[in-house]
Amino acid sequence: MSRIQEKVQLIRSERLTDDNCRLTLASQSIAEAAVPGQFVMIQTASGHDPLLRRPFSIHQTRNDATFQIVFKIIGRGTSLLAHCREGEELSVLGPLGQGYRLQPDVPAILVGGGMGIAPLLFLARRLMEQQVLQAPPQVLLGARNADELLSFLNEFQALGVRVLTATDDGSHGHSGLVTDELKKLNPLSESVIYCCGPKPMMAAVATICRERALACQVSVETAMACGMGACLGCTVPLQDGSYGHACSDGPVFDAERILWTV
Amino acid sequence: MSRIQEKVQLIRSERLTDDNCRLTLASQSIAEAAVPGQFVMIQTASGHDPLLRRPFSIHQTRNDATFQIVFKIIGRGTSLLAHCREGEELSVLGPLGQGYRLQPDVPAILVGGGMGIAPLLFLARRLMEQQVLQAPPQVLLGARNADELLSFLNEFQALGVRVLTATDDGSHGHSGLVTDELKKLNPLSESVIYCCGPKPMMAAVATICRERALACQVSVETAMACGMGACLGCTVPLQDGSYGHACSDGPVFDAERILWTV
Amino acid sequence: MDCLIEKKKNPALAVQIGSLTLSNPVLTASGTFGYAKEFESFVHLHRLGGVVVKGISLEPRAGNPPPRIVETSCGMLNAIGLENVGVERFIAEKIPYLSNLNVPVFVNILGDSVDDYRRLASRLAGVDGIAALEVNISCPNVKKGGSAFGSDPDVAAAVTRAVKQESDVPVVVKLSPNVTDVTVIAQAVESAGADGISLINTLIGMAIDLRTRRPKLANVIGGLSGPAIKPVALRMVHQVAKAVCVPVIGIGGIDSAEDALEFILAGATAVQVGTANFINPRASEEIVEGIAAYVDEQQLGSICELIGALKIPGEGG
Amino acid sequence: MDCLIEKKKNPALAVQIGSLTLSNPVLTASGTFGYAKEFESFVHLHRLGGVVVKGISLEPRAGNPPPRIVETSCGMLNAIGLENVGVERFIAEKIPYLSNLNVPVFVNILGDSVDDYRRLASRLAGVDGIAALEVNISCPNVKKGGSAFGSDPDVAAAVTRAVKQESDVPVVVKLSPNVTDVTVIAQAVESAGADGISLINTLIGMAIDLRTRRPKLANVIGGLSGPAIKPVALRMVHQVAKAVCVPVIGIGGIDSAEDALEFILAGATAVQVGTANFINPRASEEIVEGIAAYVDEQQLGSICELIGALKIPGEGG
Ligand SMILES: Cc1cc2nc3c(=O)[nH]c(=O)nc-3n(C[C@H](O)[C@H](O)[C@H](O)COP(=O)(O)OP(=O)(O)OC[C@H]3O[C@@H](n4cnc5c(N)ncnc54)[C@H](O)[C@@H]3O)c2cc1C
Ligand SMILES: Cc1cc2nc3c(=O)[nH]c(=O)nc-3n(C[C@H](O)[C@H](O)[C@H](O)COP(=O)(O)OP(=O)(O)OC[C@H]3O[C@@H](n4cnc5c(N)ncnc54)[C@H](O)[C@@H]3O)c2cc1C
Ligand SMILES: Cc1cc2nc3c(=O)[nH]c(=O)nc-3n(C[C@H](O)[C@H](O)[C@H](O)COP(=O)(O)O)c2cc1C
Ligand SMILES: Cc1cc2nc3c(=O)[nH]c(=O)nc-3n(C[C@H](O)[C@H](O)[C@H](O)COP(=O)(O)O)c2cc1C
Ligand code: FES
Ligand code: FES
Repeated sequence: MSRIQEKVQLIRSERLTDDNCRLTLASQSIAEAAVPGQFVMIQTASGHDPLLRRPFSIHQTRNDATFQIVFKIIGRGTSLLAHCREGEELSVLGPLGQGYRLQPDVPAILVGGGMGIAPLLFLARRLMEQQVLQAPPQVLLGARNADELLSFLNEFQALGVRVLTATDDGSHGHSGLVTDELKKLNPLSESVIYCCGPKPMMAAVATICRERALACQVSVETAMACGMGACLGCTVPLQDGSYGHACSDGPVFDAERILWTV
Repeated sequence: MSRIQEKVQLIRSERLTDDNCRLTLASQSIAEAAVPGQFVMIQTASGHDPLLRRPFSIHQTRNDATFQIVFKIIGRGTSLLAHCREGEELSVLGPLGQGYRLQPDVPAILVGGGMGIAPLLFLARRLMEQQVLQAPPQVLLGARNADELLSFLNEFQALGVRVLTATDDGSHGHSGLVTDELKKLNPLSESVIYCCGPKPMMAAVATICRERALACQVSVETAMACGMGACLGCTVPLQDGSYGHACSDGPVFDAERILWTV
Repeated sequence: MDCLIEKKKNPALAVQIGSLTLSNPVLTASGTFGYAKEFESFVHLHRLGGVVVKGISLEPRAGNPPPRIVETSCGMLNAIGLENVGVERFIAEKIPYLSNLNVPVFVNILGDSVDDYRRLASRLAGVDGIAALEVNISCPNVKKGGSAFGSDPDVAAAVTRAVKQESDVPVVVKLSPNVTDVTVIAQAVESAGADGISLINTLIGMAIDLRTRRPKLANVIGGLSGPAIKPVALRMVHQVAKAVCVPVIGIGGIDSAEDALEFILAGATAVQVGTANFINPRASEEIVEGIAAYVDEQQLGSICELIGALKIPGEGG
Repeated sequence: MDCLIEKKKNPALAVQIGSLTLSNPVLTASGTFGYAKEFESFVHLHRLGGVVVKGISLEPRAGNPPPRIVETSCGMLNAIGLENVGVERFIAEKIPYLSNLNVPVFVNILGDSVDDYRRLASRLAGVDGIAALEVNISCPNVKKGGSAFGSDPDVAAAVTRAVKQESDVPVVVKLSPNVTDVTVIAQAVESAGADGISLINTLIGMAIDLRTRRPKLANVIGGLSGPAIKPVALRMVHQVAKAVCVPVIGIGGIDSAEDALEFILAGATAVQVGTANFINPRASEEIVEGIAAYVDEQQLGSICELIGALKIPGEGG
């Protein structure tokens, strides 16, 4: 596995909404090695507080040897990152984890919610690149409001994928849950559902897929200390009674392996 | 005592030399209340590391309701401060401590070394303002090299005080110690020596003054947690066997009260 | 902030330590708040639940030589060595100011022998303006006694009994965290009559200067305080609150209302703010305000509903 | 960095633990370095003084439910619950890789009874590729036993004796800091035949989520590690190194060569890097490099000149 720890330059810092940020980081090695669904761990402070790196999914990689992350400011680590200046260097560890297992020869449905939308762009692009014989992926995006969607919508549309949206406040697309949209679809039985979003959404998607016997891959979030299988902290309870580890067995798991407890 | 804890805007950040910085901070209340020799405590990080505020002498106050500090980057706290952006807000506590006891009616000699030069500018200005009947203060400044001196020299000279300099490398003024210059002077017996600088320098000045029975005030540095007399951490051993506290009894002490142990 | 003047005696915030009612659960920790006067320009002292003053001994103490403090990661070590003015000067010089503050004053006492504690309690009995005694059996800095009192349940109980016999105000015993099982000491002092238990005092630590190859503290070892120790403090408060019936006062790394509320959930009836006073001299009052806001927002009838209200999955509740 | 390839067996860095010579004093701490393989893309494993693997029990353990870790100020709590593959799979699956690394491998063992420890030692005796055993009598996470082994000198000694009887490699006993007097335990395991003592394991702590009013760890309590605990670790290493004659391995919050050198000055013969591996996976090797640079710069004939070389004013030296 080609994991890298690097000092990486922050090329661009954008505020997508009030509390959503996108960072563009320069690293040829990470940009080249990453696959959709993988993540990086970033050090947010020079001292010991916050102590641990923070995990972020790779939003997309770029030909110019950069990659991007998108995150919501929720605590100290993310707010420190949001205040980093362009030109500063950040310590990045990555790419980490098992990404989505791409199945380019069957229909794909991507279901993203909130921040979980971000890594699906990378996935959609790769699928479009590889999935020559199929119809373009169907992308379902859910968010609190139009604001949170609009930053990504153009980019998905530019890829040529079909996009359906849902917002909590009805300000864009369906007014309600993205899973409502999923239920309306009648996917072919060999379709794969790729999912990333809040746990309740993923659990709902998993249920829908189980009921319809559809393959489903989800990207889970847990607390993480190391991101590389060393601390055993990132436990994911599995159906078979054992524990998986989000950073090394995942973050992408087959939905049916997971013991959903919401 | 009018101590203030305020969020204060950083108006200007200057790099005077490679590792010397000057910050200009906006606070009417601190600028108005401060007297020479007093200090402020500044929080250098938003988290808990570094935990404690850092003490800095007031370099000078300005009519436009700002004050300045000058510091050397030596560790994490000072390097965080040096990287603060203009416009940012810093939490400042001050003015703190007992400053110099100004004696405007007797001749004054100011002896500064290294970073200890900075607060003497404030003192020289106040003395010039108050000391109408006397000759202007004699200022002796010592530093490692011309670079460290030049940032301040003009400002002292603009006040109209008489300045003598000494540098370790001979790049400005006398080549050697500032105490050599002090020894050459023949001050009137009622003169007051106001001193700020590294401990060995202050101890040497104290010895010279004791030998010549001259009054001498020194500004001491100790580790500090609170800066306001609460933690009892900033101990200064005194001649009478007791302990003084740098933040509340000082930082300015009569040199003869102090037990010098270098 | 001034709107809070009216709210300051919000009855929902009141808590009880023995016979003493505190208007709110926020005290300041001994040794971190001077004799309160140092903070008068920052804090409306009467709005605090109480003030615990610097530890007082029979005779004045000069304390340890410098350096006495050193910063560590998210914490600090101190080896003040219990510098204090002694009980006589305390009564003569500090009590008059303190007793005018309209805030409960806890006097923290320390001695080298059971008899020292007894004499201190007896000297302070009847002195006006003292709301409670806090018996420090845990200070790690004084070589004589200090640490031993706090780690031997029998001696801890003996000190408690001696102080209780003499004292006319509630007696809180302050425990050391540097023990194998803090509940044993807690139960011993409870049985001996303590009206409350405060914890934790500092963890014993050390720092070394690589350049000089010497300890950073003249005293070699010192007491670790600050956010670094909060997880240990929270655990011990939780353990002790389950093990005793008297009120527990939680201490250790508290610097926000959230921190304080976590200690209350863990079982503390009140809390003390220590090292945080050094970084933000308004910390104690801001924590009172934060707790008041939380109680409002959560529509609690009384902060007491939160005491020990931690839900432990599998333990019901 | 590559220039260091030649220097890697710099004899000035070698230290001795019982009959075992380490090429330098830097080990990785159990539970923070996986089974070493996880770090192969970051660290030249053969350049480390040694690798201590995750604690191994007789049977595989699934460990605790999530959440298992939570960040605290300058530290973290973990309640992994000693998840491990069990001794048989360890021997079958992990030893082949480890024994090819050309680095001393310390196997950390843990059990619920003295007999568990004995059987583990006996099973591991004769297995190729094991340089030493580290006996974990200090893990706070398992309700059965765990903590008690480390806080009772007699039981600690019994475990040590049992392991020593069976083992054909040096035995290091790892102590818990959650005791009143760590030197008592240290002396007990020394008398029982330990070839070395490592400390500290984690401090017991707790964290609470105010929003849910629940403990942040499913296990309620967990072990505190990281820079926050360094002052406590340094103090205990100093105390133990003065109290015993066997080598001491210092652990706790080490994340730089300076930290490591401070522990060596305090009396440690070697050190272990723990939590720091999570933040900087190259930490252990960088610390080796930093110590090498220091030894060079200070022109020391051997790192051993530094062991316990702390100068305490008034104690001469
Ligand atoms: C594999 C992986 C990929 C991720 N990718 C992204 C991403 O692309 N974009 C994004 O915005 N976020 C992502 N996250 C979540 C992100 O790591 C957290 O939001 C971040 O760590 C919060 O750090 P903080 O210091 O700002 O908050 P903290 O101060 O650490 O926490 C603030 C609050 O949020 C909670 N919290 C902390 N971490 C998490 C978490 N991982 N999940 C849920 N709640 C948490 C805390 O309990 C606390 O209540 C990902 C997490 C994982 C594990
Ligand atoms: C009353 C007072 C006024 C001061 N005024 C000024 C000033 O005007 N300009 C200025 O540059 N500095 C001044 N100082 C010193 C300044 O506070 C320290 O340089 C600063 O705290 C260092 O912080 P840091 O985080 O960068 O270094 P740290 O990382 O804390 O320390 C780095 C190294 O410096 C040593 N150190 C830390 N603090 C001090 C100290 N106070 N004195 C000596 N060594 C120390 C540490 O032991 C360590 O070895 C003053 C100190 C006091 C007490
Ligand atoms: C500088 C300093 C001095 C202290 N002096 C005393 C004291 O005299 N008596 C006492 O019982 N505790 C004393 N303590 C301990 C505190 O009261 C408190 O128990 C400890 O610092 C933990 O709380 P904190 O983390 O909030 O600071 C002192 C602590 C500090 C930092
Ligand atoms: C996630 C994690 C798992 C650990 N697992 C073990 C273990 O299995 N056996 C053991 O003896 N110590 C274990 N420890 C303790 C460490 O080896 C070490 O003693 C402790 O973390 C202090 O060092 P540090 O501050 O450098 O991390 C673990 C620590 C952490 C953080
Ligand atoms: S985060 Fe450490 S093992 Fe997964
Ligand atoms: S710095 Fe706290 S008393 Fe002086």
